This record gives sequence, structure tokens and C-alpha cells, in this order.
Amino acid sequence: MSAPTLAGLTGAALVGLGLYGLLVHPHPLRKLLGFNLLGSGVFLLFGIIARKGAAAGFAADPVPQAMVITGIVVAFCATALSVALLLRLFEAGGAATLRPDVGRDDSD
Amino acid sequence: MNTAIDIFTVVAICAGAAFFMAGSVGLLRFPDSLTRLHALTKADNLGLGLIVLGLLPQADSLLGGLKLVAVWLLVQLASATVAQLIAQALRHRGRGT
Amino acid sequence: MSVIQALDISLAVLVLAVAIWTIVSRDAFAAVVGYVAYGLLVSLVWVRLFAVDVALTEAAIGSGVTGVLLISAAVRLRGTEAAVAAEWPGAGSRVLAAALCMVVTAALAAVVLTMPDPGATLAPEAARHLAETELGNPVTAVLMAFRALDTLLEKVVLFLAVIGVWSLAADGNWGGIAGPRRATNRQGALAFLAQLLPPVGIVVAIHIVWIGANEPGGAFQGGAILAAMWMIVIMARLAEAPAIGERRLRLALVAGPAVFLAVGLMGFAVANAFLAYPAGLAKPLIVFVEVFMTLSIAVSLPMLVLGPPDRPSS
Amino acid sequence: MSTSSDSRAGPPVRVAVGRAALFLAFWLMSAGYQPADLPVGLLAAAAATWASLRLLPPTATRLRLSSLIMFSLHFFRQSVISGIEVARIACDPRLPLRAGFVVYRCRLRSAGERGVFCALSSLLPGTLPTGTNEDGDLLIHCLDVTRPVVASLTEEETLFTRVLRHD
Amino acid sequence: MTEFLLGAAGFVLLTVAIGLIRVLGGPGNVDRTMAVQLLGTGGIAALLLVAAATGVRGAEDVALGLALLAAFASVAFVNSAAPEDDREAGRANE
Amino acid sequence: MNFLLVLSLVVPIAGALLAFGVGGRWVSRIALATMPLGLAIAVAIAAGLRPAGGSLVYLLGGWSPPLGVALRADWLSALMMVTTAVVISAIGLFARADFPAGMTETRRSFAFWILLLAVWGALNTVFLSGDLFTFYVSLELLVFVAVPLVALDGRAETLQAALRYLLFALLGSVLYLAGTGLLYGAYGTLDIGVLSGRIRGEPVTAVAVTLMTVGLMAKTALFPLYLWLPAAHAGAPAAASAVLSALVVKGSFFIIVRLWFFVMPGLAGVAAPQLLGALGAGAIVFGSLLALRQERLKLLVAYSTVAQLGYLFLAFPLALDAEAGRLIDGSALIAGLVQAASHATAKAAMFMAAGMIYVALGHDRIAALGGVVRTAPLAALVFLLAGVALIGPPTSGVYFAKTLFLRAADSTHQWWWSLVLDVGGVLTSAYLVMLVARALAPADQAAPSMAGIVSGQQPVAALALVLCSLLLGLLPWHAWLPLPLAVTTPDPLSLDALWSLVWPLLVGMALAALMGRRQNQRPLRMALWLEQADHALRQWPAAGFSLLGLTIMLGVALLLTP
Repeated sequence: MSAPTLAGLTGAALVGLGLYGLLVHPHPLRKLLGFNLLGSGVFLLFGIIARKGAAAGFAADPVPQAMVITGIVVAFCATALSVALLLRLFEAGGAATLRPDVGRDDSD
Repeated sequence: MNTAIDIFTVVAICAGAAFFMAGSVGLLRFPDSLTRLHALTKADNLGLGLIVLGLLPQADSLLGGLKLVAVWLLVQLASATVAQLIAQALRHRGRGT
Repeated sequence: MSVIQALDISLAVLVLAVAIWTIVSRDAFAAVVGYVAYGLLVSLVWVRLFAVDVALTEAAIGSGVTGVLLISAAVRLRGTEAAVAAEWPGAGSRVLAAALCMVVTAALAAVVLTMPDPGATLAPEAARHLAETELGNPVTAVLMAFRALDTLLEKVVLFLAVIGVWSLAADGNWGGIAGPRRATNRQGALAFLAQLLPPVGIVVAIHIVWIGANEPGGAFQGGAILAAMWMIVIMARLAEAPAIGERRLRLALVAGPAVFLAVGLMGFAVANAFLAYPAGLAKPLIVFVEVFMTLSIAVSLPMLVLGPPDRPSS
Repeated sequence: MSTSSDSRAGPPVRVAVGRAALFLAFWLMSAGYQPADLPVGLLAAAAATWASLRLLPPTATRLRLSSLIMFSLHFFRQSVISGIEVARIACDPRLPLRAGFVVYRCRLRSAGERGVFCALSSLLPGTLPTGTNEDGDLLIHCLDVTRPVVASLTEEETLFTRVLRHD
Repeated sequence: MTEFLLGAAGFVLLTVAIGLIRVLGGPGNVDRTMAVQLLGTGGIAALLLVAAATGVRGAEDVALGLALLAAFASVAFVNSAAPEDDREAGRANE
Repeated sequence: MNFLLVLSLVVPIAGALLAFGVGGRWVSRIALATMPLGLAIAVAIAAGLRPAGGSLVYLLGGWSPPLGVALRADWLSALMMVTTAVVISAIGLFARADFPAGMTETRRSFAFWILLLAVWGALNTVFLSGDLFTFYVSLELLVFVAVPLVALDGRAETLQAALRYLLFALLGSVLYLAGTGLLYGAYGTLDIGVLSGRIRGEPVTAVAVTLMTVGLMAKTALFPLYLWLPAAHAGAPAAASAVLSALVVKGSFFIIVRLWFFVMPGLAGVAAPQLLGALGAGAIVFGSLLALRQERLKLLVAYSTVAQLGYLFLAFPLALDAEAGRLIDGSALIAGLVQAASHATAKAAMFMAAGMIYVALGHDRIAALGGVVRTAPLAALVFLLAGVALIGPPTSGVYFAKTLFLRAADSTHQWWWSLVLDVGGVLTSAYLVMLVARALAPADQAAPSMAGIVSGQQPVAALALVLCSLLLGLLPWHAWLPLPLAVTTPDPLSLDALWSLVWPLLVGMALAALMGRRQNQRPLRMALWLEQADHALRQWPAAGFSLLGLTIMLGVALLLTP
């Protein structure tokens, strides 16, 4: 089995793993880790596409590579915003839960 | 000449890999965090140094080889700091704070 | 099985093992550390896929800066995991969810296995037009010329993320400072590192930005390294983060997208299209834009990691 | 950060030039030598020097080159020896560990010099500075306290002091 | 030679993996932080070996980047886990 | 002419960058100054479309696809861009009082105005992009705008709503990105035009389109994936809610339309569009019934958004030409987009009205709305008119869209969708009737002391939007849209038209009496069951299962398409 295929299969497995973490784990920080794994798995899928597109003297197709770089940046921004929100939520509400209707202020 | 260089590379890299192994064995066997820290920062640094040494003659140019040395120096600086930082943190924990 | 296959397989197994650890470990901090280790290993995978630009990005962002962000968060959120333990779905639901996720994985794996080799590619197209961009690195050419709009918008994403993080500040702290205060004594191993490493990091970062035109590297990777160096200085309490109301900081944050936009608009006049570069000036203009982008990235990333300002500026 | 350097009349030019040369050398190490790239290298060295002068304002300490070489040789020899030592302990079936703390009275008084010395000794296998105790002495963790740790540290410190020259 | 370098890279990765199992398990967060350091050094070694074997251009720059950031995660940990009295001291100094 | 496409993205983004760089009092001024400019650009593009043969193309950097990225404007883009420009300008006018330009820079104003400009740029990018990856980046731009808007008030519950939204939206983006990658890997291009010529009905296409569609549905909050929407839209400040509800969710819907109608119109099959339509129907029924059960005005409006988003997805089954086996971008799609435009204007006005009522009364409890007609007459009027616009009187855009939908259902022999449309009308009437009944009730307490004063400009902005929505049906659509000649706008004064307005109101009244929250009465068992289902769907596990289940259902439907 070639290196790109192997990376692609790893990517597919990571997508499933990340999806599971993101959907099932109750803690927001763990969900965030799941999201990052999921994203990373998707990027690896781009990686195999890039490598299989090696042509014209390039060892890998540059277009998917550029997209992955953009994707990594965006994923980082998303992680940073989530962490900031989570920490603020923890500060303001004293808990880091995503369950609605907890600690909800029912008066005005 | 080439064979001699290759033999040097093989020997140095084998030695480096052996130090990495020794480091990991130390991590497994040493009883507490501080001693494990010794195994981690010392053996692995030496291992990396030997691997860099072995790769030097394989580099395309003198400056290409020096780049590897630069990498090694940076890792040295990093692990010197980290070793102290973690040791301090461990000592804090030991005091129960 | 050849040696390289064995290496690839063990690398893949290791990556998956660390990823599984990240998902299943009980402790959030352990999971985060697993993720940082994972990021390091994934950058090795990228080198194996001959995507060195991506490997550099992953090394700097995926494990480096993200690692710092998540580790600090995990330390601050310590003890919150027990509180949400009751929200775990039941065992049956978890098994079902795992099975459904596996279906997704299986579908993707089937796609991967049936993918033609060689596959569809734009590499020949990129190679044909590479000379017009005057660059040597096709990835930079895609980012800065062929798909420049995406890169420009990505910089706007970064800019908006900073606004998003800042907007979480308490009203009274608007215009204030985030992160640790500056300490008066500069002793200890951390200060030692923060005094020696950043200048070296600056040299490496400039090297990576500069070489990005022809070899793997580029503005983002260089900017991320610069950002990391600045963060070390802040974390060692050798300097304080700037107040978010400071004019210089604001200008540095918008410099990248603004200069990119300005150069793009200039394309209307001198190159007949938005985001086009005039012949003969393409490379200098791209490097010019990259310099400002590097600056913006180097400033934005620490702002994102430090979080919203938590005290007014003095 | 600027306050500490403001108090001086300005950083001594010699220090700045020395550091810039070091950073230029590092540029050559990492980027290789291409005449066209040299202006960028000079720029990078200048930027690095500026950052370095702000982070680590120049002090009156100079380095003696000959002693530095001597010290480096000693350092490398010592690190190989002690690396083997750690490896030996780790792989020895009896695991001959006698770990413990040793208090070492450091004669270096300036914080910077102390930092360098701590970093160096933390790289040397067998010893690991874990901070200072109440008296300001270094607390060193050792894998084998029965070895002459203090003596070898003293020797290193002496060699290290020779590298430094106070104007 | 290529095969040897790749083999060495695999070996280093394997030993790192073994160490990783030990430190990720804890007992404390400080121990876990060591895992990052372990993988930093070992990963760089493996990277250099793979790069030398496969001739990937620019891999040394990745190693340089990793080396620069090798201490980063640990610094973040120590910084955020610093005992509160440390921060109080910082405040008192102003 | 074509350069206007570039300007429509660049002007708001440049405005945002400039506002950030200058800061202080100038932020809102720059934002407000950008608005007429952006509106003019959008109108100019819409006006220039027909002379240019129906579409405008701009090759960015002069690079042509597949390597380069192209911007394309067609009637869909123009319709949505003009709607966006109108809504944003109105919101800008409305928000001047809530986010004033003080002497010192404040957090809320600074963030709001910059985000308002950024959302505009992001939406225009969505509407004009001809490239799947540019879609991804602009989707992310929308997320990074929308989440801070939700969290702008900074209370714990809005922070939580923002975090839930962020995580779910990110999941959607990543799924979309995965599909994009697979399509690129299979066909070597990201350009919509080039791709539509190359794409084939292969398993890889089915997997990719499934992932992309489900990801976009999660971002659009299509039933049952709406876990984030009610809290997020109800918790934001009124002006921000208006942006989120009227515009942001339409961005991801628009990309689904582009994907299905312009990338793979011939590959949709029969089952998959029916599934999308069924989800839409579920949204209409479920969302409307839950709107009836809400205790807070803003939550009611939010659930009404969940319901109204369902209408948009009816376009998929109704646009399917069974004989040709492809989706036709004809009257059913026009109906979907006109519905989107009408909803955008009406819903923005509704959130504005809810905000003004909140300010006037000091609360937004539906049970205590009595007397609002006297306390805040203009706000109440706007709310009423916006509700009427959603039901769809004969002059309104909703009525026009509904007529087109019904014709399409008739001509494609899918009577069940007309049933859904009727039910939707009844349910919408029901919650409006219930609100009117509450509002007309005598005030059960003395005028509250907390009440604030609504600024004079605010009702004007909201009223203008409502009128847009109410009169949208009268626009000369034929001159501008590729409508078949057989479709004519019905006479708004005919008896048929009047009856079609009255009967849903009558049935709605009965339903409101039955289902609504009544004091001192035991709720119906079905109402309780609904609330439990809603509560479960707003939790992560149920939402996760829905998402995974939908992925598999849609995937199977697409894989089995011959």
C-alpha cells in the first residue's frame, strides 16, 4: 500500500474519530479536540489528493496544498475563538457545559 | 572514501538510535518523575546529536550540514529550559502547592 | 514489504493511536497533550506526502500555537470535567454513534481506495503559469496569485477572529490588556529562554518568509514563528501584551489584508484585473504583500491566544 | 521593556556588532549562502539584533574566545560521558539509581550568568537544577548522589567563569 | 543507505512511541507535558532521517521550525499552571 | 461593468478594515457611509444583468478557471445581493440608536459595526462566488461574524448559545470542506461551471455531495439540525438577531442551491430532493407548532425562523423535472429565492419590532404583552405587519412565492407539497392570531417603570422593511427573471386571493385556541410531547444522531440514483 493511500485511510479514520469526539463528548474542550482531529483528517484527504496529483515535475499538486494551508489557518482561528468563548462562559457561568436550560435566568 | 563516510554515518546513527532507546527504557523503568526527566532530556539530546553528526557527511554542502547543527543547538536550548521548568514544577508539586 | 512501507505503516498507527488517546482519555489535559503530540506526528506525515509547506504550517500552528492555546485552556478549566460527566449519553447511544461514525469512515475509505492514480490534478496548469508569477514555489503561486482571493479572505477571517475574541471582553476592560503582567525580575529558566530564543526565531522566520517565494515556506509559516517568539516573551513576563486600543497594534493587525487589498485594487489600473500583478513586478509585489501579511499574522496569533483583554490599560 | 535600556546612554556598539555577526552566521547556517539573499540576511540579522538588545540589554561582560573553546570541549566530553552514564543506569537490570537532591552554592551572582550556568548543567546528564532554596543556593537533582556531583559542578563553574571577563 | 536511514527513523519513532505510552499515562500533568518534549526531540530526529533518505526539499526548515517551538508547549503549561502566589507577586511588584 | 462584482465584496471589507484601523467614533460613521455605496453597487449589478445577457463574469487576477477563481453574477446572485443590501441598510439605520457613536470607543458599537460590514462582504462573496473553495472561506467568514454577534451581550446564556452555534457551524464547515476535497480529487476543478461539465454519477460524487449538503444543512439550521438556532437568535441584540435570522442562514442555503442546481442538476435523482423537501416540511410543521408554545417573544420569532427556513427547501422536490431527470432552475427555484428575500425583509423587521417591544415594556414575556398597543403602538404595528407578510397577503413576496410553488406542485403532480404549504399558512396564522389576542388584552399591571424609550428612527427602518416584504409580489418579476410566460401574478383583489388569505386565519384562530399556552389550563398531551422532542433535539446527542442519520439517508438516496 502506497504512502498516500495509507495517509488517506488514516484521514478517513480520523474523520470518524473526530466526528465521534465532537458529537458524543459532553465537554466543550473535548468537542474542540474532536473538531481539530476531524479537520486534520479532512486535510489528510486533501493530502492524498495532492500527492496523487503529482505531475509536471511537482511532487504534489499545489492547489490542494494551498487549500490545506488556508484550512489550517481557519481551523486555528476557530479553535481560538471557541477557547475564548469557553473560558468566558466558564468565568461568567461557573460551568463549562453546553447543555441548554442550565443556569438559565428565567426572571428578567 | 565513500564507504568510510557511510560507515561513519551508520555507526553514528546507530549510536544515536541506541541513546533514544536508552532514554525510552529509562522512561519506562525509572521510578519517579524527576528521574524520568533525566532520561528524557539527556539521552534523547545525545541521541539527536549523534544522529545529526551521522547525517553531516551526507549533506549536500557545508552550510546544509551546519543547518542540522543549528537544529540541534535549538533543541539543546529548548530542552535545557524545559528540563528546568518541569523540574521546578515537579518540586512545587512535591511541596504540595 | 519494504522498509519505507513499514515506516509509513508505523507512522500511521502511531498517529491513530495518539488520536484515539485524544478522544478516549479521561483527563482533558492528557487529551490536549495527546493532541499536541498528534500535531507533531502529522507534520511528519505531511513531509512523507511531499507537502513541505503544509508540514511547516502544521508544525507551527497545528502543534505549536494551537498547543499553547489548548494547554492553557485545559489548565484553566481543570475540574470542569466532573461537572459534565452526567451529560454523557448512555452506552447504547455511544455504541450507535460509534457505528454511525464508522459508516462515514468506511465511505471515505472506499473513496480513498478507489481513487485513480494518477488522479485529477491542476499541477500541469500551475506549472504552465508559474513563470508568469515569477515565483519558484507553486504553493505560494496558488496562494498569492491563482487563488489570491481565498488568501485575502482568509486574512479577513483572521482579522474577524481577533475582533470576535476581543468582543468577549467585559465592557470595562475595552481598550485594555490581555495576558500576564510584566514581572520586575528577569530570572529563571523561562526568562533565559525568552531572552535567547526570540532573536534566533526572528532570523528563522524571515528566512522562511523569504524562501517561501521559491522553496517551501511563506508568510503564514514565518508569521506563526514570529508570533510564537512574541508569545514566549509575553509568557516569560519580559513584556506585556499591548493594549488593544493602541493605534500601532490596530494598524499592524489590518496591515496584511489592507495592503493585499490595495495591491489587488492597483491591479485594476496596472494589470487589467483585480488581484493581478503587472509583468515584471509580480514577485516584488507578492513579497511586499507577504511582508505585511507576516506582520499581521505575527500580531494576530498572540492576540487570539491571549484572549479578550482582562484588565484596563494603565 | 525599554526602561532598562533607556537608563543607559545607548547600547555599546561592540556588543551590537558582535551579536549581529552571530545572527548573520545563524542566517547563513539556516538559509545557506546566496549573494542575492544576503541583503535579506543582513536585514534579518539587524532585526534579530534589535530584539536581542531589547530583551537582553548588554552588560559589561565579555567572552574570552580561547576559554570558550576549552569550555566547549569539556562540555561535550562531559555530556557524552554522562549520557552514557544515564543510558547505563537505565539499561542496567539492577537499576542502580540513588537519586536525590544536592545543594550547590553557586558563586555566580548575576542572574544572567546563573541562567546560562543552570542551562548548561541541566544539559549535562546526571544533574538537573530544580531552582533555588531559601538561601539562594541551587538545588540540584542527581541520579546518583554518591558520585562527586559538587566537585564536578565546581570544576565546570570554574571553567565557565574563565570564559567571562568583566570589564 | 536510504533503507538504513528509513529504518533508523522507524526505530526512533518506535522508541518514542514506547516512551509516549509511559508519560501520557501520568500520574500528573507535569509528566504528561514531558510527552511533548519527548516527541519534539524524537520527531525531529525521525524527520531529519526521513528527509535525508527521501530527499524532500525544505524538510530541514520544518525541523528548524519544530526545534524553535520545541519548548513552546511546556512553557505554556508552566506559565498557566504557575501557582497563584507567583501572580500575586507580579502584582505586588507594580 | 464587471468590476462592480469585485467592488461589491471589496467595499464592505475595505470599510471594515478601515473602521478597525481608525476606531473610535468613526467606526459607525464609516459603516453608515458604506451603506449607500453598497446598495448602489448591488442595484447596479441587478440592473446590468439583463443587458449583459443574464450573467456577469469576472476572472480574478486574470486567471481563468480551473486554475483561477471567477466571480459570477446571475439572477440568483442579484436577487440575494439586493435583498442583503436593503436589509443591511435598514439594520444600519435601526442600529444607530442601539450602537451609538460615543466620544469614547465602546466594545459593543465597535464590534457590531465592523461585523455588520463584514457580514455584508461575506454574503456578497457567497452570492458571487463561482468556486467551491471560495464558498468554504466565505462560509467561515459568516461563522466568524455570526458568533460574536450572538455573544455581543456577554451574558452566560448567550455565551453558551454562541459556543454551541460555533461548534455546530464548524462541524458543518468541515463536512462541506471534505466534500469539496473529494470533488476536486475526482474532477480536478473547483469551478462550478467547469465542474458541472465533468461531474458524473459516481459513488465519490454521492459521498461528496452528501457531506457538503449535510454540512450546509447544519449551518442553515434545517430541521432537525436546529439545535443552535433558537437560543442564538433569541439571545442576540435585536439588530444582530435581524442580521442572523434574515441573512446569515440564507448564505449556506444559497450554497446548497448552487451545488444542487448548478453543479449537479442532473444527478439529484428523485429520492434526495424528496428527502430535502420532507425535512423542509418537518421544519414548517414542527417549528410553527413550537413557536406557538413559546413564552418569550424573541424565542417565538426564532422558532418562526426555524419554520420559515423549511419553505426554502420545498424548492428542491418541486424543481425536479421527473421526465428529464434533473433539477430545473425555473419557477420553483425562483419561488424559493423570492421566499428567502421576503422572509429576510419580514423577519428582520420582526426582530426589530420584538427588540423595540422589549425596550418599551422592559420584558418580552408573551403572557404579559397586554397593553403593548398603547405603550409601543408603532412597534406593535410593525410586528403585526411583519406577521401578515409572513402569512402572505396577495401583494406580498410570500404570496408570489407560494403561488409559484403551488403551480409547480400542480404541474409536477406532487399534491402533498401544496398540503404542506397550506398547513404552513395555517400555523403561521395561528401564532400571529395568538399574539394579537395577547397584545389586545388589557394591561394587567401598571405601566412598567423599567420601560425605555424607542428611538424615532427605529420604527421607520423596520416599517420600510415590512413594506418591502409586503409589496415584493408587485415587482415586475417577469421583466427580470427567467419565468415561463404562463405564470402570471394573480390579481391581488380577486375573490380567490382574498379567500386564500382569510381561511388560514380562521383555521389558525381555532388552532391557536387549542395549542397555545393558556392560563389555568392543562396543555394538550401533544403539546407536551412536542416540547420534549424539541428539548431533545436541542441537545448534542440527539442532534448528533440526526446529523449522522441524515448523512446516511442522503448518502444512500444519492448512491442509489442511477
